[in-house]
Amino acid sequence: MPANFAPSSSELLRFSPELILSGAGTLLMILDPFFGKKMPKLFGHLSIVAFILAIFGALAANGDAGPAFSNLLIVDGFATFFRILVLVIGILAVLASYRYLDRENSETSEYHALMLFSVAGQCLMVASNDLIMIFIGLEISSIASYILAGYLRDDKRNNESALKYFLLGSFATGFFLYGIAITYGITASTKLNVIATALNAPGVSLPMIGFAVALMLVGLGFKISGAPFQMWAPDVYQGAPAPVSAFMATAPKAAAFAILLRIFMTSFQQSATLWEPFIWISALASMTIGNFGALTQTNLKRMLAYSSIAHAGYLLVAVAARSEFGTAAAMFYLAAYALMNIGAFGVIIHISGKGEKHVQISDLAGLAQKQPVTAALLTVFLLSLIGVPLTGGFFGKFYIFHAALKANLVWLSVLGLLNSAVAAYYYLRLLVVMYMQEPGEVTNSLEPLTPGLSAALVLPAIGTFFLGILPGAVLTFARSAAIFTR
Amino acid sequence: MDPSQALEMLKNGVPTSWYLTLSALLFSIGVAGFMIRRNIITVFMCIELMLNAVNLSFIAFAHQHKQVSGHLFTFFVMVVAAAEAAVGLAIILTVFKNRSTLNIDEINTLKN
Amino acid sequence: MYKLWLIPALPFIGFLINGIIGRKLPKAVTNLVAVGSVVLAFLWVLFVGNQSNWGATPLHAHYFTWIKSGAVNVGWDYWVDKLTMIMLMVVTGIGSLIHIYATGYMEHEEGYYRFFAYLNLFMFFMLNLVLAGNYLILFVGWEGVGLCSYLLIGFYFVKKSATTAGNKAFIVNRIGDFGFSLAMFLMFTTFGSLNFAKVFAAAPGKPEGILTAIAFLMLLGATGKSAQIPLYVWLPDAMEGPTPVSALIHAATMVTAGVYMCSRSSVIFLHAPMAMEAVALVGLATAVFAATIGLTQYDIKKVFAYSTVSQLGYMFLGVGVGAFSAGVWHLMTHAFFKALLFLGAGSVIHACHGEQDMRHMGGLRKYAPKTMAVLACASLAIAGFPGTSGFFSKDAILTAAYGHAPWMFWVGVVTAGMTAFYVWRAFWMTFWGEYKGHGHPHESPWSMLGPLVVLAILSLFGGVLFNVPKILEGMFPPLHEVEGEGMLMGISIAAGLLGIALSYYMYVVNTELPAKITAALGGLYRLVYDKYRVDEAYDAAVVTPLIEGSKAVLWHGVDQGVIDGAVNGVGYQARGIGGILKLIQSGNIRSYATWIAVGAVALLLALGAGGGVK
Amino acid sequence: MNMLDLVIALPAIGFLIALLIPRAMDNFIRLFALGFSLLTFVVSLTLVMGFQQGAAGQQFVTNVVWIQNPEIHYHVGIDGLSLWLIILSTFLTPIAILLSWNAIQDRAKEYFAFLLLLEFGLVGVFAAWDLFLFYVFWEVVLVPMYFLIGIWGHDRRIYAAVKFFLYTMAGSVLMLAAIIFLYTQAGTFDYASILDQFSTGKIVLTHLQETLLFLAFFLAFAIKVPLFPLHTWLPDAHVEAPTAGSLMLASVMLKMGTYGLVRFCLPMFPTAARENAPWIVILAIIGIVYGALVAMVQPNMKKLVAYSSVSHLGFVVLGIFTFTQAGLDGAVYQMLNHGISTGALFLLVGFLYERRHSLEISSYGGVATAAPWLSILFLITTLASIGLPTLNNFVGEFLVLQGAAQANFTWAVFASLGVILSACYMLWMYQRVFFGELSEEVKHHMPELSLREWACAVPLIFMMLWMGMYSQSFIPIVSEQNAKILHQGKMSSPVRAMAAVQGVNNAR
Repeated sequence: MPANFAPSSSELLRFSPELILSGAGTLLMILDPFFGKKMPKLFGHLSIVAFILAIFGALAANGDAGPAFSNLLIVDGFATFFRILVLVIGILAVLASYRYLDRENSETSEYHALMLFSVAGQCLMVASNDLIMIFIGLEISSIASYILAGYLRDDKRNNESALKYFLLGSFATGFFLYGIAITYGITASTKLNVIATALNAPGVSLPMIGFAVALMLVGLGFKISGAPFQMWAPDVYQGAPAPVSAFMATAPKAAAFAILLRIFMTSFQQSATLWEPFIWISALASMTIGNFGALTQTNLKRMLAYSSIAHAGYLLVAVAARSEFGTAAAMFYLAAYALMNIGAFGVIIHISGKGEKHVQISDLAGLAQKQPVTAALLTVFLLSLIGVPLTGGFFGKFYIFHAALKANLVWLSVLGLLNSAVAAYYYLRLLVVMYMQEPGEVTNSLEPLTPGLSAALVLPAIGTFFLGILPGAVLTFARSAAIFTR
Repeated sequence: MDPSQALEMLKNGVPTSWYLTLSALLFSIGVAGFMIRRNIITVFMCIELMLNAVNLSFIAFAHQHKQVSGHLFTFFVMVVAAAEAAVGLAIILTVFKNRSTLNIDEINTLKN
Repeated sequence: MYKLWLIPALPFIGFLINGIIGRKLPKAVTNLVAVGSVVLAFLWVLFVGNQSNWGATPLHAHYFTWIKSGAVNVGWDYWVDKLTMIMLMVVTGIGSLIHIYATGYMEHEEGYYRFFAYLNLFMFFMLNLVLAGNYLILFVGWEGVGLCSYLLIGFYFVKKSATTAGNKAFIVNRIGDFGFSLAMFLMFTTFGSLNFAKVFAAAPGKPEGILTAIAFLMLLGATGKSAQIPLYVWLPDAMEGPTPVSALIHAATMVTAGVYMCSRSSVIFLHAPMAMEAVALVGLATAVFAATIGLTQYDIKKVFAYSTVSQLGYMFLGVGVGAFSAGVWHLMTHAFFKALLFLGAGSVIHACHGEQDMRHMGGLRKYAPKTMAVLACASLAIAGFPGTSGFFSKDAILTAAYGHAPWMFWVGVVTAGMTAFYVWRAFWMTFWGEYKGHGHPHESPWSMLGPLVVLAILSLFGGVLFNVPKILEGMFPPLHEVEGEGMLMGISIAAGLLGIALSYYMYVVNTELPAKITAALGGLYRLVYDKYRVDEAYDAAVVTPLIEGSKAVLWHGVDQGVIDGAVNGVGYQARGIGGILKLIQSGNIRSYATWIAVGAVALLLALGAGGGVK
Repeated sequence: MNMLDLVIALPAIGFLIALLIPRAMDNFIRLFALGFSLLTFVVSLTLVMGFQQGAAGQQFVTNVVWIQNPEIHYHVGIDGLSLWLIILSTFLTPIAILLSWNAIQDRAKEYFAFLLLLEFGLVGVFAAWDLFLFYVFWEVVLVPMYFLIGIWGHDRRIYAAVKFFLYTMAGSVLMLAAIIFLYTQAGTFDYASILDQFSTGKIVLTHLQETLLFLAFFLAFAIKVPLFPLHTWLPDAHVEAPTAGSLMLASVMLKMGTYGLVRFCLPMFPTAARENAPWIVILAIIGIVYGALVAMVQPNMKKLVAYSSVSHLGFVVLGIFTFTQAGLDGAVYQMLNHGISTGALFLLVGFLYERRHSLEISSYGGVATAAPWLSILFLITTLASIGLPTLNNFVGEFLVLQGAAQANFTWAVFASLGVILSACYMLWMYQRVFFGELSEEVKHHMPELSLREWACAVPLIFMMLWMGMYSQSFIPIVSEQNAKILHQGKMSSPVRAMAAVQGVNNAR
């Protein structure tokens, strides 16, 4: 054993994104005393560089795919896909944050460092092959985001959001951890592939497996904000700073789905009859609660929070399909969802103004007349969220329901698609307000888009169209990455 | 308890299931405490109780499997719990600073 | 070969010229185009007739495929035989006369060019109707004349009563067309074709039930166009149109289309005896019914309108009892004398400066003697005075009716008496006594009187000149000989004379008598005077329920209430669910934790137990 | 790249260029949109020129892979069914643009761009030969129409726009489910291949599956048609939409539904189609009568025309589900007829609205005195709409009713009632708007037609006469295609006696 103690170079390479990110995060904190006041934007630039480097790292690691650190980590297509996804989300979140932090006169170094740490945790999660590693990654990601949720210390909404997120998040983590413990108890291992084989062995206590699965589902269900563990999401997203909400609604969720898929498609694949009905019910409940809850909202962020619950429901449909194709569909959908959601939040950042005073739907009134391009971009995201063809959201839904129908989940598909028709209603409301009402106070005094925010809107829009018109490349990659489910 | 059984137990050590039951009880107390206590600090302590209950399970299982990894996990969990405590208390502090209350029921402005 | 298309094309060209640039043309040119095109068409008909032995050997012409889909293959076909020839002569001949008359009558009207454009368009469609070689082309003309009738009734479109009458005419006719089109559908499914030749050739072999159904549906169509019970109600209102229109369309030509169609389809009707009986009954009932109304009216055009309905009933009686050629004969003679009556009435109205109420006329023989003379000819003809045109055709019908069922003859005779009475009643009221109107009545110009004289000659001698049953011999099966024809003739002559005499007594000799009779009859008189309140009954039974029902039940009830209510209700419910979710989303951390815990316990129980039973 | 691709691409290119034109140059945008749509129309005419009658299968085919996984093709082509509908779209778009010339001043750029996008979607829907591609175009059409109603509509435009969108969406998601399900069975979205697999028995559906799939497609199409009782979005959408929106909506978009029925429901699910035909036909007939009755009591001109569309489209659905050659041909022809005549009605109502700024019938009267030519054009259109022979609608209605009579005479009887009622509501409206005394306020707002308005109306009137007098220019290729559909579905032998006659004729 001692001979292997020093990590090999390929192990380091496979671990490079996390190293780069945590290194960069530390660097930012060191640089803070020197540049914190003078060059607040520097930290954003640096973190973007770090993210880009990490993307290269992740790609390089993928070129040398394989396990690392005695199988604690595994770099495969699946891990790479999600690493790149969360890293891209990181970049977009940073781009969307410049203007926000500037407006709030907030410190930037800690913010970006936390962002980097959080993404590092997510990268670790998605590449883990061990429940304990997953737990650690999850906590790195979560703890950083607890702070981010309450980043503006003097803002009451931020406080409350952070407190709720923190308390409920830790509560749920407790369940998840208990589930890990029981799994360990049954199988004497926390390695995902070992667990899978051990569970197949005769004499395993079935109720115990049930308990383990149930407890893990509680924890993961919370992280993905799937029903009935979705209740925190609207409050937290509403209260957190808008760029953080954008981030939280996408990156941790993507990572959580990644580990949900990985755990349940490898370790608990054999016990699918146990958990599949729950996923089915949770999917339907999430879609329904999310969509119907969003119908009556007047706060933009809160509405998007409900919508994110609904989207978690669609994703759970893909999980319920329990197939390679379903996994690929979920991956594709997460990518499309991340783009459109960040884009939509980006517009909220743009209009909200100092102290986030303007986050009501009515504040969008007449946006199309004052800033037609901004309105057009938001239209693209909303159409994608509705699932109109030629946008990524459409193909995402299409792949998911395709996978579901392939798995004979006919009723779930029909109900899900009907749900998406309900969803159209509240997204359309935004279009109505933007295009069909006269400009109000907010839109009349709106400042022009800043470069960073423009990039945070235009890039997702391009991505949304790319996924909507030429989804083949991404889906092919996702499918090749999903072969681990075989 | 039958004296002979007690003797047997002393010889083999307390059965794992007892530890597990205790762990489950502790965990449940933690969960229940979270639901019924109103002071945020207490609620946070309940979370710690839940984590430590899980630690007990880990150790019991490690003992059962005769493995060292289970023990190691508890250290990870403790580190995580410590980090959580640091962050959590900071958050609780800012809440108290802004609202001058630690009653969890009063932190409910974000709703519906 | 004979360029049959030229016959309708000529008036159509007239329509195009007057319709498109008529507003900018001087009146003389408009006249020339309008009258010229119809006269040319008449001349062309004569030419074709002369060349083709007057339709003794039928002519066919196929111009182009109009509608083709699968087995449905309808061409734009024309077909000319003896029957068509008679119709062509009547339509173009009388049409020409009325066009000439109208140039005088309409001289001072606004929209002069528009009037003639419509009139020419009418000629086009009417000629299509009679030239048609299949039922669908006939239907084109059938609907087209309906359109022109609508336009011309509503010619004074500023007047609400005129446009309403136009609408009524079109819509009531549509009800008839409903029957006609169904007849065509059934015909096509039965025969696989709508061509006259094919249908008539195949008809004898088909089941009587289907033929009867077809015949009944055609009868429905005919009652609409030819103003028979129950769809006659539009014709009296149609008198809102200018008088030449009443003469041409609502007396001489269009309204006889139903009779033409039934005669044309004689093969089908002959194989559907029940339908024949129905035709006779409808005709007879209409004849009596309309005649009784005619007895009481004071508006001179209304009198003649009901008279038209009644006379059309006669024609249907003829057709119904199998005397097709007698029906067609009466169609022709009726065209002569009824056109004359209307045009004469127009001349009278013209003389009285637009007055139509006979109670405000009287004594016109001093002011308009020429008009009186020609009207006397027409009145004699319609009363069946021996030797006049009406005498021959009416007698032919009544004789055939006697052969079919004697009671029909007697009813017909009574009707003939009434007819004579009310026509002469109008005559006396208009021309005898003292002038009771306003202004100074005057005689009409020669452009109006000329055609009247021609029509008067035709009314008197048309029956002798054109012996239709003789001409059409061989087209329809012969009727049974009836015994005592002479006596029957005598009875009908006597009825006519009696009617004339009675009217003379009541309206010239003893002018107090009508008022006494009216008073004696009381309610019955009012009922008849109010046209049996059929319009009111239709309104109450059909029109009002339909409109009010559509508004209250269908639109507000079903559409806005049930369907949109359900749709909006779904939306409302959805928001309601959203509201419940809001309640659950209380913002309280402990309640959220409780939900998580409840979810966890449920999952543990379900999966733990589920694991147990695996 | 053939002419059809060009016809699809041109509006899309026009849309993108229009977006780039600065908003201040709105007169140029108008000219640009008009020019581009006219160009598209001219190019689309080459499709008619190059269309080979009697050739098997579709023509002007382009089939390239669009997306690898799952394999989705850009597969377009036309046959006798789609050719005229594409021409109808390209024919009406320039008219729609021209008629909005002055009416739209606010945000003209977006407006004309959306019209071009709409044209793109419409042409695409009728040309798509890949189920997925069809669905994409189907949804693409929704977006511009939603904005056209919502931004440039009248008072209750938002309600109408959202209702329109949600109604259609609710139907189309079920269709999407059905399309995906078919894909899981057939492994392809290619329509030709799916049909082939059906006919060779490679796809075998259970009875329940076939029925459910049929219903999923049917519902999406029936909402679009709209078939009673799913029609209530239509009056709202029509009343609130700007004139060009109503025109495109009534003339072309509703045809997407009926086109879908003929194109997809009948060939793919012949058994289910036949089994469900009785109640569908009953709904269609109810729609005919009901639409007419409700139209009769409308105080608003556009609403009246909207309900008349419900009635007219009932004829189309009736024709389709008679499964007879005449019925189907008539139905397709009636789609075109309705496009022309109802389009013209909306156009002319739009002219009135531009003059008087009211859609209420009661605020008019005596227009015939003030604007005789406008009244005459309106009269011709009215007559076309009520099915006067020699004008276009008659031919379609006649064939549909003939088909219905062949299938079941009772259907023809009840459906024919619609012919009576159509005369009632149209003439009644015509009387109240155009006849009567000319009031002062109408007089001052009622100039005669302008040159631009003539240019909009004359092509439509011309088409009414042409299609009414010489349907042979249009029907044969439709007929040929329908014969194939009936044959494919093995439905060409209704139980009635006519079958024999028809079969013999078809064989000839």
